[in-house]
Amino acid sequence: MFDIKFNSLSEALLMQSQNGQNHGIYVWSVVLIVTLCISISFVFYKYKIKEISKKIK
Amino acid sequence: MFQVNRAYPYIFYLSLAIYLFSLFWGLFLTPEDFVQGNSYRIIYLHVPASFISQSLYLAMAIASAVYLIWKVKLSVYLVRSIAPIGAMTTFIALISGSIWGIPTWGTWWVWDARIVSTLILFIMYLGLISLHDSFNNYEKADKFLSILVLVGSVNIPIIKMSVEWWSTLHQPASITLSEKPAIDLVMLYPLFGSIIGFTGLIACLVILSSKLQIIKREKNKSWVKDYV
Amino acid sequence: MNIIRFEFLKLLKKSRGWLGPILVFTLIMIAYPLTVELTDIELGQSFFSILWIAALLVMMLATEDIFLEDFNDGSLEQYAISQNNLSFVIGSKIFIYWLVIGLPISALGSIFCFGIINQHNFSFQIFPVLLISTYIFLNVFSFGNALSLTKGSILGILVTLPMLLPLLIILGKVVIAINFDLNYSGFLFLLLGILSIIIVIIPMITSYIIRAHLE
Amino acid sequence: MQPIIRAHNLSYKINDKKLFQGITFDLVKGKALHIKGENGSGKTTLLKIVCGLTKPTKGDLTTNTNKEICFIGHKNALKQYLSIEDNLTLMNVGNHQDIQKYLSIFNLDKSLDVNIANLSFGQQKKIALLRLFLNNSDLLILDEPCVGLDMNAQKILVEFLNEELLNGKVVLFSSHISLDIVSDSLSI
Repeated sequence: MFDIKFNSLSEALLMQSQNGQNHGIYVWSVVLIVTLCISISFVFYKYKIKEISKKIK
Repeated sequence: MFQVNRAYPYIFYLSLAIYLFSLFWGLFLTPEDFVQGNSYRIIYLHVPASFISQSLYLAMAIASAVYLIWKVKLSVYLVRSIAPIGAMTTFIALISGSIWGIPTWGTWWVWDARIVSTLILFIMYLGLISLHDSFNNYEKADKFLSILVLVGSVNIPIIKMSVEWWSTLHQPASITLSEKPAIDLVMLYPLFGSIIGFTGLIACLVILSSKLQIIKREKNKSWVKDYV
Repeated sequence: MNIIRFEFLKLLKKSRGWLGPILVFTLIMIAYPLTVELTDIELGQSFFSILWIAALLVMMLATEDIFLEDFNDGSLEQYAISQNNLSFVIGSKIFIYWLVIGLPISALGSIFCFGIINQHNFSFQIFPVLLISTYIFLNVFSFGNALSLTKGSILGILVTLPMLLPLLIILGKVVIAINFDLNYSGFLFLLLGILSIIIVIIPMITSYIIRAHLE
Repeated sequence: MQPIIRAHNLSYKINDKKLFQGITFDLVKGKALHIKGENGSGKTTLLKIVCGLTKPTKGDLTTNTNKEICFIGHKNALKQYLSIEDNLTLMNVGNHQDIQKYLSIFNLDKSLDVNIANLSFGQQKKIALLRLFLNNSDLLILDEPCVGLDMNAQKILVEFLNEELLNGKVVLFSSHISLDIVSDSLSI
C-alpha cells in the first residue's frame, strides 16, 4: 500500500496514465493553483494585520 | 481572542502537516484509477475545496442568524471575514473542477448541475462582499449583510434542487461522469486526510481574517491598542 | 386603502416609470425576430428564452427607483413615522407596480407569443405564467433595490439575480410542459406557491431593511 | 401630569464614535423644547430618535401619545413631478377646513396646478409646512423649520406654534436662529 507509484521524478511530473495520456500537467497545475491561492491569502492577511497594527500604534 | 491566538500555530502546523501528508499520499502512493487514469488525483485538491466552500456558507448563515437574533457583534465580523475566504475556496473548486474536466470529459466546462450551482455560489459570495463594502456605516452594512446571507441560505438548497432538476433533462450524459466512481478505501483515507487538513488551513485563514476584522472595527477600543 | 390609491396616483403620473419598461419590452420583442432568419421554426425555438429574459430585464428596469425616489424626497420617512404598517406599504407599492407594469407586459408577451408561435393555446397558457413570474421578479428585485438603496441598482441586481436563476429554470420547464402537453397546471401551482411565500416574506424583510436605511 | 415624552440618559454612537450622551428631558403638555447645537452635534439624530426612526445606543425613550407624530425634516416629502394639488392629496390633507386659509396666506392658492419642481425652495418648504399647519397630532417635531422661509412665513410659523402650545400640544424643534417661542432649551 505504501510504495510510491512513480519510479522517477520525471515520471511523477508527467503522470502517464494507462491509456497513454499524460495527466501530469493537469494535476500539477491544480496543485500549483491551490498552493498559490492559499499561500497568497495567508501572506495577504498577515500583511494586512501588520499594516493596520502599525496604523493604530 | 488571546486563547485563539495561542492555539493558532498548533492548528496551523498540524493541519499543514496533515494536508501535505495526505496530498503526498494521494498524489504518489495511491494506485492509478482504472477509468480516469492519473488525472483522478485532482480529487484530493478538488473535493476539500468544494466541501469547504459550501460549509463556509452554512457557517456564515448560522453566524448571521446569531447576529440578527442576539446582536452579537463578533458573529457579524465572522460573516464578513468568511466571505472572501469562501469566495476563494469556491474559486479553487471551480478552477480545479474545470481543469479536471479537460482530461475526463474532454471539455473544461459543462452545464452540469453541480458546476452551475457552484458558480452561482461564487457569484453570491462576491455579491456579499461588494454589498458590505459599499456602505460606510458599519451597522447598516452588518444588518444588510446578515439579511442577505440568510435569504441566500434559504435559496441555496432551492438553487441546488432546481439546477439538478434542470440538467437531468438537458445533459443526461454528463451527470454520470460527474458522479464519482465507487471509491476504493485506499483512495478514501488520503481523501479524508486532505479534507481535514484543508479544513484546518481554512480555519487558520478564517482566524487571521477575523482578527483583521476585529482590529479594523474595534480600533478605538483600548484593549485593541494594548494588543497591537 | 388610501396608500394603494396614492401609490397608483404617483406611478401613473410618472409616465417614464411605467411607460419606459413597457416600451423596452416591446422593443426587445420586435428586435428579436430581426436577429433570426425568418423561418417560423427557428423563431419559435428560442422565443421563450428571449421572453423570460426580456421580462426579467424589464422588471429590473421597472424597480430601479421603486424606493429610491421616496427615500430621497423623504416620503419613506413619513411612512415609517406614520401609523401605517411599513411592510403593508411596501407590499402595496409592489402590487401597484405589478398592476401598472407587470400586467401590460404579460398581456403584450402573450400577444407576441401568438404572433410568433402562431398557436393560440400557447399564448393562453403562457399568460398566467407571465403574470405570476413578473410579480415574483418585481418582489425579488425590490428586495435587492432596498438592499442597495443609495448605492445604485447594479449592486442590488448582482445580489439578487443568482436567487432568480431557479425561477428561470422552472420557467424553461413550463415551456416544455406546454409543448408536450404535460402537467402544466402542476407548474402553475408550483409558481403560485412560490409567489404566495414571496409575497408575504419579501415586504417584511424589505421593511426591516428600509428601517435600517432610515436610521 | 404624565409627560408626553420622557427621555432618560440617551446616547448615540455611530461607527463607535460618540455623537452625544446622557441626554435627559421630560416634556409635558403645552411645553416646547428648543434643541441647540453645532453642525454635526446630532440634533437631527436626536429628533429621529424621538420619532422612533433611530434607536438610541443607550437609554430609554417613552412617548405617550396615541396619535401620529407630525415630523417636518430636512426632506420635504414632496413629489417633484406632481402638482401642488396632487401633493396635498398625497399628504392626506386635501380636504382640511383650513387649507384655503394657509394657501392664501402663502400666496399659493392661485397656482395649485403648478408642479413642485417649478417652485422655489422657500415655496416648497411652505408646502411641506402645510403638513404641520394641518396636523392632527399631539407631538410636533420640527427639524430646522425656518430654513429658506421669509420673515413673514417665520412669523406665521411662530404664531401657529404658540397657539398650538396653548392647545396643549408638545413641540420639539431644532433651530440655529432663536424663535419667539416660550421654550426650554437643550444644548448638545
